[in-house]
Amino acid sequence: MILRRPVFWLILIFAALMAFIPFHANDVSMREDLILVAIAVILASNLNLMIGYTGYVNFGHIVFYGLGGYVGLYLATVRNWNLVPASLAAGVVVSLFALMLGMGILRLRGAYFALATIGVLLAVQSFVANFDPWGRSTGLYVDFSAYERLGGARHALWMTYFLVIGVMALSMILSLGIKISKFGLGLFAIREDEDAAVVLGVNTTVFKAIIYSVSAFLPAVAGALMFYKNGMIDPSIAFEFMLSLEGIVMLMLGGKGTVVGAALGGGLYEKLRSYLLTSPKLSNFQLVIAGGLLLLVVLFAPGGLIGWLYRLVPRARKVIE
Amino acid sequence: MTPLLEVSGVSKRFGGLLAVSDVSFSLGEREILGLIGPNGAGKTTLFNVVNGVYKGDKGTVKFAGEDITKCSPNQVVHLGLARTHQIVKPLQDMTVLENVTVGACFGREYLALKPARKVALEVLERVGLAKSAEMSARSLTIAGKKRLEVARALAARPKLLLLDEVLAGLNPTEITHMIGIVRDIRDSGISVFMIEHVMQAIMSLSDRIVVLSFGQKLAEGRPEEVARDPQVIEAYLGDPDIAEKLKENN
Amino acid sequence: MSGILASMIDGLLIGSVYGLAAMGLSLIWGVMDVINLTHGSVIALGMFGMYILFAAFPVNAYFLLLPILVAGLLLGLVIYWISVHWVIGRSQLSSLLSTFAVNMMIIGIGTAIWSTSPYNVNFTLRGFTVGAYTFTGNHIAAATAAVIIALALELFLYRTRPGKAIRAVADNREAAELMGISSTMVLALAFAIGIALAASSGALVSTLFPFTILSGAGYQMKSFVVTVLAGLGKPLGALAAGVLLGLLEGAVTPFIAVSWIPLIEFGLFVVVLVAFPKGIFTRATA
Amino acid sequence: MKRLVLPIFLVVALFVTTGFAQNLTLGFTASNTGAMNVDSLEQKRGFELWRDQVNAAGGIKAGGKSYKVQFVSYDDESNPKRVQQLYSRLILQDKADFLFSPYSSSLTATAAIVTEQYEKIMLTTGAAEGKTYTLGNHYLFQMFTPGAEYLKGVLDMLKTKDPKAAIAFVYEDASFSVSVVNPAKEYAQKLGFNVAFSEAYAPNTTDFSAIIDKVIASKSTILLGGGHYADGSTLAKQLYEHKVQLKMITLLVAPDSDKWTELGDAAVGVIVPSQWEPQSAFKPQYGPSGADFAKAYTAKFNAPPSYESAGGYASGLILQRAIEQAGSTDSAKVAAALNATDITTFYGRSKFATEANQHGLQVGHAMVLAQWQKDKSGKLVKQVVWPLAAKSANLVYPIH
Repeated sequence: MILRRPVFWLILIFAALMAFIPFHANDVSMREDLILVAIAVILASNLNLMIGYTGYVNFGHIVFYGLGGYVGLYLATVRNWNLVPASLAAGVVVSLFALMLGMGILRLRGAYFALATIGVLLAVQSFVANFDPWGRSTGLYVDFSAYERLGGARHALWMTYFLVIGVMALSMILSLGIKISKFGLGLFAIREDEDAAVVLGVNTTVFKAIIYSVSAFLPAVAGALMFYKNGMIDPSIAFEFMLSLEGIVMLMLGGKGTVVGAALGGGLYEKLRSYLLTSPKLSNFQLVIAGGLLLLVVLFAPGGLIGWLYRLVPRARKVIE
Repeated sequence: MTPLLEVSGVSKRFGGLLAVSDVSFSLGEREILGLIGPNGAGKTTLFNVVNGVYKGDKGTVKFAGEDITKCSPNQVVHLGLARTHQIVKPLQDMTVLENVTVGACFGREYLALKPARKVALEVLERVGLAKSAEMSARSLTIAGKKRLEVARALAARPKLLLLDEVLAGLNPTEITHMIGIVRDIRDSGISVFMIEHVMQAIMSLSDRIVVLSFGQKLAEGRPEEVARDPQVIEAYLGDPDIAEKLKENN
Repeated sequence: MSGILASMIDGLLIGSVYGLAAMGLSLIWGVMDVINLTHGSVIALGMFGMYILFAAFPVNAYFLLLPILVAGLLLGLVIYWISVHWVIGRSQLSSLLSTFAVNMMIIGIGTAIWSTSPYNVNFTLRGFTVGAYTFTGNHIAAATAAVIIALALELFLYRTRPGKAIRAVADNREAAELMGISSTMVLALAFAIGIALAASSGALVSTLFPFTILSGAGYQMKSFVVTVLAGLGKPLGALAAGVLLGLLEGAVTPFIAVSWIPLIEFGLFVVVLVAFPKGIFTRATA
Repeated sequence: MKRLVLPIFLVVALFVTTGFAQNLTLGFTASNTGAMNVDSLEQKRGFELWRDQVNAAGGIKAGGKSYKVQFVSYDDESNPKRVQQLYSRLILQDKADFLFSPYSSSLTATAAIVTEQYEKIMLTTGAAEGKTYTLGNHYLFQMFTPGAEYLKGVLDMLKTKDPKAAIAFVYEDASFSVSVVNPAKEYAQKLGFNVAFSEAYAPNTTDFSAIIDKVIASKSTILLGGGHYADGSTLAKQLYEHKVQLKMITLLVAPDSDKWTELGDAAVGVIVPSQWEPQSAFKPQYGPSGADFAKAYTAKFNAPPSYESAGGYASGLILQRAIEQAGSTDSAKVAAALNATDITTFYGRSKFATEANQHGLQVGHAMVLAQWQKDKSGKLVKQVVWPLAAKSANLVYPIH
């Protein structure tokens, strides 16, 4: 049972604190920092379902986030839907898209799959940039009046923040739930040896398609919320290849395949980046520092922070999942 | 009574090479059927066609009365046909227990996680790996990995087990142990279809033996009949060692 | 002269430069099973290499390819040692990430030095004009240079001992080691050559278009497309696939808006990947 | 001891004066890195020159106090996601009193959402697109003439030279250029021109051969379009190399930069719709003259000002005047002063729309057209050719 896992409660406490502290202090600046941290955690956690659990490197994971943003913003601004149903609809639509896409490209393995995901990302970006209902490369804008419906801009932003924190908590709980489930066991088998998994009875085709689709859902919801908060979306920010790659960096940093590692990596990386970007001396070198850090992790600590913790304190494996 | 496994007229071609050519045989309940033949005879390919890793070009495979010719390997497992690999495929970074739990979870009974773990522990006990349950599969010895292969397949609660050279690479003590395990499996009511190069073992274990050479079925019958078959002995001439052993068995 | 023909000739010329860029990626991928994500930033370094050299020695820019090739080899050895050497034999993800990390560092350092402003190599060869259409001398020279380098590589791989060693290692690393070929040396050499090819293609591009430190990314993507079309480890195949891609772009553009090209190109890329995972030019074997 | 008196006096004086002068914090982000790097830098220099001059003159004097201007600025990487985070930070952490916009329409649109939420005034410069002002904001004030106006002058001018010309629109597929070209296409058709070809290209395009082949095939003689510096300069260079027989080339933004001369012969004859040119001799009611501004700018940065620089400086100037008029730094009072602003500076006239459906849109400023021409010594110079009243040279038409 998931309720018996200490990590489950840790996630809830962590999310509650993240929601409560900036609200209590009415610290909007902290909120803006934390919402980016939450987004990073969402992206890294869901990416972990593919890379960490199933062993499929998805370079184009951001495509779900961006498409979710587009579907959500389109429904919320052009079709005048409320934010919550629009975001959920974005999640559903994008998951279905992923399911169909997955049937095709999940026949590929290893690096070929990774490359195909880059192709998908660029093809989708190009399509959206030519798609009239979504404003081509100019994108979609949120009318200020949309905030009025949610009780004014300030209120709307707090609401989006809580929703994003909610999605973050769900992402981590989803990761945990899958990890301790039979479904998760099947995914791990695929990660370790796909051929062996089939022979052991795992329906790998279905499992892969499902997890690909599942890993699309929450990022799409988060994308809808985040771009609504941003007030606009265009193809270059929705489908940022760099962000897709940074998701992988976050995962490696924290430790792929672990619930806490993905979250930790996402949070830390975003914090580091924010710090470097606003530090006058280091801002020119933020890429160098982030790259160097990644290189060190890949070369010397492939298990990431959590892997390092496991080696240091083997018993941690039981608690920190 | 209908046989458990019925292979009729199966062929498999890779490019210009006919790996398996028009092979037919059947296997009954509680039977141990051996499959022997020189290297490259197409034994593993035949296994792969039987459990659906490859689709045969011709012929049919029936299992427990159902036509499984077009089934994928995972469907075949659900029907009760499990197998091991000649080159072991442990799920390296998972524990031994998890490896076997995978087998139980997605096997014939498609168990939930908790009962699957129970079955896995039982099976580990049976193959003598209980002590290593929490070790990672990577850290097992080759003998341990062979046993893990068997345990995973067993955990699927199969009606028929395909064993692909489970004795290869083991020392005499380990061989004896493994032979015990195979007997035990048969005694528990599971049929076994096994490929083996260790002649003494397969001769003593099998109820019947099928011999493949260049993809074709050369002979089929009780071990002593097969061993006497001049065609079989000739097929093994390229391998005088085994030919010698065959004769010894007579 | 019809627009389509002109457009296809333009495509052919630029396609051979795509091909040269892809050869580097394909060689490294084929020989050592490493997908080199520093490819794009090395192409950009090649551009800036040409810029710096041309500023110092304003001779015919195409003579400067030679020092860039040499510098590329050295750079390749450095990158190999930093990012690849330690992860040979580990999962593909490791080398993917380690080269990506180095890519970030190169881009970061490059941005600190050159910012992301566009730079130009101000060197123009006279082109030739047919009717209303003019084909620039630079395009023709760059395409010629790309073909010459590709042929030189082919000769190297098939006619010299180190070249044969590279092919042997690509075929079967263990067997090659048994035959006394030091695979580390060979891998380092192959990687260095791959990097030198990428740098030289960047240098060629710099004579055609303005560039920034970020410009390599687009050519990296094209290299992926070309490599997948060509199959791995086949330098001349990559050149042919590059030309094919250029021709395709040239043939399609008169009929649709240019902004649709990436969709067609990357859509095609994904479809080809799924349908022919081993490349179109390689016959599928079971 | 005597030697110490002067330093001590100076330190004390410094303390005393700074005690009287309060600080006014102005926040903005600039694209120190990223795609907009070139364009953004010139705008930032305009801000900086204004700040230095204001502070040298003792700061902004309002309501009996004087305020020293200090900047807080970050690198936004030309990335809208960063822009929002950084503007929140500017407002909440750095307690910026007023804000300037980032460079480019799309970044400004994102920043505007944050500044509007906190009721902070933001002067937008380097952001010509008009759509942002129809979204219902109260604290946004645009310094640039809106995008729809950019190419009108060119078409009017062309009408006098070649009323039946075939025009090709080739433009960057981005907020700003789309907001410029769409109305321009309509206007061209209204004037009776033949729009023979129209196509947008991706923002990061470097190879224009495909589009150029299509322009040739369309038999157009006029090319209008472009986007920002990187793509515009490349397009011009390749048009030249492909020897396309065009009678007129007008590109957005890019040709205004001093760096344009690096294109050599390819630069000749290209026209740019400009918010301001050093030759524009407006009679300032407030602030320095155009010549003084240009001189100070060139002295400080060793390069002549572009219209982005002028826009940056003018933003400061207009804000400064509004604060002085309001006699306070209170947002609501300064906003009221800005609403009432209708003044001519070296940069020309500035007036903001006050209607709710387009609040803050620039309605006072007019654009000029500048063309790169060779002077007698063969040196490339940028001449104002339109409107005729402000011209510093005659239009060269056709180019070849």
